[in-house]
Order: sequence, then C-alpha cells, then structure tokens
Amino acid sequence: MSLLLFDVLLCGLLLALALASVLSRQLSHAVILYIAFGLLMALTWARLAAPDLALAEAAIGAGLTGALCFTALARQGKLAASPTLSWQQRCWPALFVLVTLFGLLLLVLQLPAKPGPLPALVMQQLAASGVSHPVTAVLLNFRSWDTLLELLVLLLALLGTLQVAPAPVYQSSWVLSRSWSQLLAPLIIVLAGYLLWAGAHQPGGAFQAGALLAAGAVVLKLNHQLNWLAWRNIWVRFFAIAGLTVFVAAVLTAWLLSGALAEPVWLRWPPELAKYIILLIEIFATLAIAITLTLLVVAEQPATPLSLARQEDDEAADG
Amino acid sequence: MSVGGELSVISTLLSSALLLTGLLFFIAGSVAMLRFPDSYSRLHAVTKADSLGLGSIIAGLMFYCNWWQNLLMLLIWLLVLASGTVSCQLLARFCKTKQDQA
Amino acid sequence: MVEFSSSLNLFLATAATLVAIGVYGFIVGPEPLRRIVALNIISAGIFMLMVVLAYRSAGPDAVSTLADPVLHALVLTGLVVAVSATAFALALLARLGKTTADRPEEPGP
Amino acid sequence: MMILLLVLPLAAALLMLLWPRIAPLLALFSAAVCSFLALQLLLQVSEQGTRYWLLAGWPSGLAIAWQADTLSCLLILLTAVLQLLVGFYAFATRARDKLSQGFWPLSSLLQLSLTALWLSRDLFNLYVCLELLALVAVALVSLSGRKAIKPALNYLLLSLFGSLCYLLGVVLLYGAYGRLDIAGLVSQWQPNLLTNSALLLMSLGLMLKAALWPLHGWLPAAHAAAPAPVSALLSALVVKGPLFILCLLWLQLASTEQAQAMAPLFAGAGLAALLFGGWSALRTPFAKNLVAYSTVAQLGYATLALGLMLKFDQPLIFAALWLFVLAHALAKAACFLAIGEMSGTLGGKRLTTLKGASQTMPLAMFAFAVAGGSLIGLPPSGGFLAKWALLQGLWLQEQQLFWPLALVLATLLSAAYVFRVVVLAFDRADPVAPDFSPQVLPQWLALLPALAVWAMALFSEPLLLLLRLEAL
Repeated sequence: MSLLLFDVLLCGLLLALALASVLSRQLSHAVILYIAFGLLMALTWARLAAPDLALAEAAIGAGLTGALCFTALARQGKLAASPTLSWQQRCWPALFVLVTLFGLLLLVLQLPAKPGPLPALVMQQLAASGVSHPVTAVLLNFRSWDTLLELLVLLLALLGTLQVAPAPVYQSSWVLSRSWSQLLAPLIIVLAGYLLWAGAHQPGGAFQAGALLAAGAVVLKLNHQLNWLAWRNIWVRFFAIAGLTVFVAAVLTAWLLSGALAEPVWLRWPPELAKYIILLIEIFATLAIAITLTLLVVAEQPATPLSLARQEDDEAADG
Repeated sequence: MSVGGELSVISTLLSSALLLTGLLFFIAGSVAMLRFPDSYSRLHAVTKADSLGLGSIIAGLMFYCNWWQNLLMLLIWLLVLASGTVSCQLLARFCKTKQDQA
Repeated sequence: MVEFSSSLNLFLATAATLVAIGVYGFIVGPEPLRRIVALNIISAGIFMLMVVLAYRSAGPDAVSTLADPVLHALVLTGLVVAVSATAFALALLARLGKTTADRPEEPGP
Repeated sequence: MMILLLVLPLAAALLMLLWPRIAPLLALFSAAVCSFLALQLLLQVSEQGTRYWLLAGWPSGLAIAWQADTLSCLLILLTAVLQLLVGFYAFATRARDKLSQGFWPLSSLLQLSLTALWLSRDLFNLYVCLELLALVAVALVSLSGRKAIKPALNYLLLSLFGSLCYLLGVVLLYGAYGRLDIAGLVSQWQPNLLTNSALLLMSLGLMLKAALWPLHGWLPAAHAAAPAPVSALLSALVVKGPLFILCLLWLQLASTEQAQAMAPLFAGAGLAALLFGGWSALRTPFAKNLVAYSTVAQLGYATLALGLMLKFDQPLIFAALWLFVLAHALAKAACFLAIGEMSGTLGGKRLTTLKGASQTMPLAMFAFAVAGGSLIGLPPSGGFLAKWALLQGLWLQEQQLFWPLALVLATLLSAAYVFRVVVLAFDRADPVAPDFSPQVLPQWLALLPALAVWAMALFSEPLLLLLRLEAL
C-alpha cells in the first residue's frame, strides 16, 4: 500500500511539473521546472527497475539537457515574459489534446500483459554475447548496429552545433569555484571508470560513464580549464571520432577473422573475443561521448575550416 | 535495505524523528525559495535549510544501513554541502555584480 | 498482485498524459525554447511507456527476474538521440537569437 | 560488398573530419566506388533474387533484419550516383558559392544514413535511421548561414515531432507483439484498434517528415534556403526516406482491410498535394521556391500512386510509384542544380533574374527545360514512363475515369509552372557585362541527371521488370 502511495505521489509530481513547465509564464521557470522534472524521471526509472536508465537520465537527461537549456536562456539575453495567448489559442489545442489523450489512454491500457518473446531470447543467448549484463549485451552485441548509428547521431549533432553555435557567453572565473571543480575532477574520473567497468555485469556502461565525464569536463571548462579541449585540436577531433573508428575497425577485423566461414556475417564478434572487443569499444566510446557532449554544451567557435563560410558571413555582418 | 524490522523501538523513534526533521527543513527551504523577496535571502534559505535537511535525513537513514552504505551517504552529504556552498557563493557574486552594474 | 497492476496502470496513464501535455506544449508554444522542452516531455512520456512495458514483462516480483533488457537498451539509445537532437536545436536557437539581436544594428537595405 | 557500401562513406566522413583539406577528394572517391558497388549489388540481386541478413547472426527477432531487394538496390544505386553528381557540382562551384567545408562529411553521412535506411527492415532501427537523416538534413540546410537558421530550426522541430509520433507507434506495436522486425510482425499481425492506431501514428510522423500534403508547410522554406547542391540532395533523396518506410508499413504490415480503408485518404492527399503544390509553384516569385513547391506537387504523385496501389493492389501501380520517385529524384536534382547555377551566376533569387537565360546561359536553361519535361511527363521521359505505368494500371481496373482526369489536370498545372520559367528564359536578355563568362562544367553537371531521366525511357523494360518482380 505504501508503495502505491509513493507511486501516486511520484506520478502526480511528474504531471504537475510537466504541466507547470508547459504553462508557466516565464521561460526561465519553464526550464527550471523541466530540470526538476528530469530529476524526478530518474527517480521513476529507479522505481521501475531500470537502474541503467536512472543513471543515464540523471547525467544526460537532467544534467546536460538542463545545462544546455540554461545556456540557451543565457544567450537569449533579457528574460522577457512570454507573449500572452488568447483563450482561443489555448482552448482549441487543449480540446484536441484531450481527445488525443483519451485515445492514448484507451490504447495503452489495453496493451496485453504477457511479455514478448525477446527477453527470454536475450537470456538464452546471453552466454554467447561476451558480457553478463543483458542491457550491455543488447546494446553492444545483439543490436550493435543501432548503437553505431547512435554514436553517429551524437557526432552529427556536434558537427551541426559547431557550424551554427555563436560564441559562448563566458563569465569570469572565480578562484573558489575553479579549485572546487579541480577537486571534483579526480572523483569524477574514478566514478566514470567504475561505471564503465561495472557495465559488463551490472548497470552502468559507456553512455553513463561518458555523460559523467562530460559533466566534469563542462564544469572545468566553464572555469577556463582544459583549454586544449577544443575542436581545432586535432587530437580532440581524433578522440571525438575514436568511438566510431574503433567500432568500425572492430567490425572489419571481426569480419575478416570470420572470413573462413562460407558467408561472413557482419557485426558478429567471435565469441571468445567478444568480451575484449566490447570492452575496447566501450572505452573509446566513453571518451568519444565525453568529448562530444562537452563540446555540445560549451561549443566554441572553431578556428578550423569546418565553417569558413559562416565566419565570412559574420565578418560581412560586422563590417 | 529492508532490515527495518530488526530495529529497536528507540532506534525507530529516533530515526523517524530525524527523518521528519529533515523533511521539515526541506519544506521550509522550498517555501522560502518561493516566498522570499530577493535572491540573497532565497539563496540563504535554500542552501542552509537543504544542507541541514539532507544531513538529518541521512542521519535518519543510517539506522537502516550497513557501515559501507553509511560511509557513502556521508560522502554524498559532504559533496552536497561543499558544492552547495560553492554554488551559493557563485550565485551571490553574480547577483552582486549585476546589482553594481545597474 | 492487485497493487502491482494498479501501480502499472497508474504509470501507463501517467506516460500517456505526459505525451499529451508535451503535445499541447508543442502546439501552443509560443517560444521555440518551450517547444524544445515540450518535445523533451513527449519523449520522456514515450520512454516511460517503454520502461513500464519492460517492467510489466518482468512480473510482480521484479526484483528477482529482470525487466525486458531490449526495451531498456532501446530507451538508452533513444535518450542519447533525444539529447543530441535537443543540443542541436538549442544551438540553432542560440544562433537565431543572435541573428535577430544583430539585426537592428544593420543598415537597412 | 554490402559492408563496403556502408563502411566506405563512414570511414571517408571520419577521415574528412581529421583532415578537412582532402575532404572533397575523399567524398568523390567514396561516392564513385559506392556507385560501382551498388551497380554490382543491383545486378547480383536481380539475378539471384532478394537477399536477407540477420545482423551479427543472432536469431530472428533479436537481431536487426536487413533485406536487399531490387527496389532497395535501385535506391542505393540512385543515392550513390546522385551523391557523386552533386559532389562534382559542389566541387566545381566551390570557389564561387563559398560552400563550407562542412558540406563534405555531411554529404557522406547522408549517403550512409540513406543506404542504412533502404536496407533496414527493423522498426526501431528505422527510427534511428530517420533521426540520423533528419539531423544530417538540418545540418546541411544550416550550412548556408544566417538566412537558413529559422527554416532549419523549424524543420528540425517538426522533424523531431514526426520521429516521436513514429516512435510512439513502434512502442505500441512492441507492446502488443513484443518484436520489432517487420517480417516477424507480419506473421502475427491482426487488424484491431491497437494496430490501427499504431499505423496511423507512424504514418502521421512519416507524412510530416516526407512533407506529404497537408503536412508539407516546412519544406519550401527549408529547401529554398539551402545551398544549391544541398537542395538537390534534399529534394531528390531525403524526403524519399520516410516515403519508403510509409510504403513498407502499408504494403507489408497492414492487412488488406486496413489498407483498403486508408487508400482514399492517401489518394486524396496526393491529389490535393498535386493541385496545391502546382498552384503555389505558379504563384511564388522566387526561383528556388518554385522548384521546392514542385517537389510538394511531385510527392503528390507518389502519394496518389500509394493510395491507388493500396486500393487496387496492382503491381503496375507499384512500379509507377517508384518510377515517379526515381524520375523525380533525377529531374529535381537537375532542376535545383540548374536554377542554383543560374541564380548564382546571374545573381538574384527572384524568378525575374532568369529573364533571357536561354541566351546568357543556354546550357543550364536547357537542363532545366529537359528536367521540367520529365516533371510534366512528356514522352519519352522518366516522368512519362511513371505516368504511363500508372494509367495502364488504372486502365486494367474498370470504371476508373476520375483518376485519369485528375492526372491530366495535375499535368496541366505542372506544365504551367515549368513553362512559366521557360517563357521568361526565352524573353530577350538584358545586356550582360562584357566579362560575363558562366562556368561551363557545372552547367553540364546539371544537364547530366536531366539527360539520365530521359534515358530512363531506354531502360523502361528492365526497370519495369525490376520493380514489378516483387511488391516489396
């Protein structure tokens, strides 16, 4: 009974925060409420037996998205109140959404309760996958093609951001916050290493570790540390794509190794090597994710030729 | 962590009292955050009340956990304390500079 | 068992309502930043639906048997995709804000 | 071979990020090799039949499923060849158009994401491919600087909303059947409220992303704001990705009753797109917007064909659908390149800039006119081939007078907007500066796809045979 009470409270809070975030008059309130919403989501994942997601959500969903939204707010300059909408502008969408909601409720409540065939299949094949944590097995072995594409999505977001992002608004750094961020750095590295290592047999893995590292790097960078961490540095670029490179290299190597078979299978890790391959990919993916996420949050104007046209455009505007 | 059944009556009472105190501080801090007039007093309310609230909640939870978990919780509390202090100072400085500029 | 299923229905309904709230925010807006937040709320609703489905497949004693790992992996992928898209959208938005802020200073054509 | 088609563009893109200096070379090289490989694959598949893969060799359901049928192979080939052509164009005009270096890795990634999409037969993997495609497309649009930011943001937000609708549908299906591969879902498919709604949700998202009427609002602004090579890629290829998934859903997953029920909606939306898109193209004062609205109209043909296919279940109409897509891709690439070349050289975005273009830039104008001929459907172009297949398919059904009449009306409209440009171009040219010397190579490159679309008529028999082999 107490658990049910907890659930009701959690769901009520989630809904209230989401609604308040959508309806709030000031944009800054909307963002703050959304960050609180993200933290509660992480709690919800933990409640729903999804610790992997709770870790990822806390780091990515609440932390980084929040930082991103705040950066966007800061860039927008003065915090003006939102334009007020007439009741017609609010009523008709609300009516439409209520109808949609009714339909959705009808749908989700009649989803069958029986589990699909896949969880059993995962458990059955888990031994051959090279890792003992099923989520990692799905991510990096059973459906590794999804993961490769996902790393690509991340890289693409970075490429797009570097193209368009204006120069960041830096506040001057302050001794206390700088030394505190330096103090935190080793702790974060240790924790990220632990998460990465744990991913093979328990919740954790490349994304969580990468996101954590990124959070630490963002704090350091906001305090004018880690000046080498910029896209114009070729080593940074190298490590930003290292996850994908190692992934592709592993795929090709595994494919060549299995060449003895009549029909080589793509993305198939040799069972005896699977463990090491997955670990290797995860290490480099962690680095790549950390660098990419950091650069996404504190995107600086690159001095590389990546966006020559843009800079000329800006100069033309200035002149 | 469901070893609560083995606790003595006094421990249960003590831990409940601590938990309730912590909750009270949290609620007070949140209400102050919403009601107080300017940034400084809000900062003051939030950081102090929340640090104390978290501390007593952790103290209340310590009755239920083993030493390793207790150590971790203490560490978490310390981290929250320190980062709360730093960010409070940062925000206050920011407010001050803005005020001076205006 | 009754408690389990009523909890589940509660979470399912919450997920659906979150999607609806997000859709409302996306339609009504009016600022782009709020639309982006609304999109994130929709995706949170969908992910929640997935996680509840995963939890349900594990049955009432979810502590002993594991929830559907495939769905969890899909949600992880979805989370990363969502944060990437959000970051890009926010970068575009920041650029847009800068462009509109610059405009008054430009000499009119 | 299959693997190289994916690994090559990816590796090329990664190398380009490290060494931006050699980017154009790498992009062109990978596109060229991929074109060759895609041709090999098409020949192999058309001889030996469709190939299936379960990635990494895991049992079906657990693994991501791939399928290379003749249609997929044809689309892969189209993607690679257009990529190569547009790459050459971008290389030839890079000095004048100040095209950012960012174009090269993005174009390679575009090729990769499209190839992955044509192959995939797994609903969630298709979602990831869609997101990848959307991000590449938006990043490409935003290459042209400040004027493109607003359309790009709008495009991204709507596209994300579309993806989320699609994802919700996928989740509902997973909740109902517990699997994601299309083949597995087909075997358990039951028409009920749940599958109906899932299909509708997914279709809504895909229609938004494919800019099918009435969800096309974002397309003209985004496509017109992009640099010319990017517009060509977007119009020719990117909007076809969601359309392909839409066809997969309705032709493979949906049961006959569901398909029958949906048919009039698609056919109606297609017709409305044809009329509305044609009319808007006739009214807009900007050259690139005209071509973009024409994309909306031409997508109407594909939607109409999809609707009619669902209604009559006639293989010829299926062939017509994809002939439309192929012909439109080639013709539209030529149109955008030609228009981009003309407005780049003559300097101006308005349609009136093109006045007298037949004398100042005859080659580019010829390319536009030839491609326009295919858009109208003049024989013996690819557009004509598609329309003829559609009419033939309709002929085989009795009592169908309405649709042929509608097609005639749409053809008249498209003829009107193409001739609007051509008439302007044959007006007397304003005197040009004495040092006026348009580049010749880019104009030839614009002409190439236009000629290819007319050459489709030469290969009409094998093309029809390839596309009729299997209804997906």
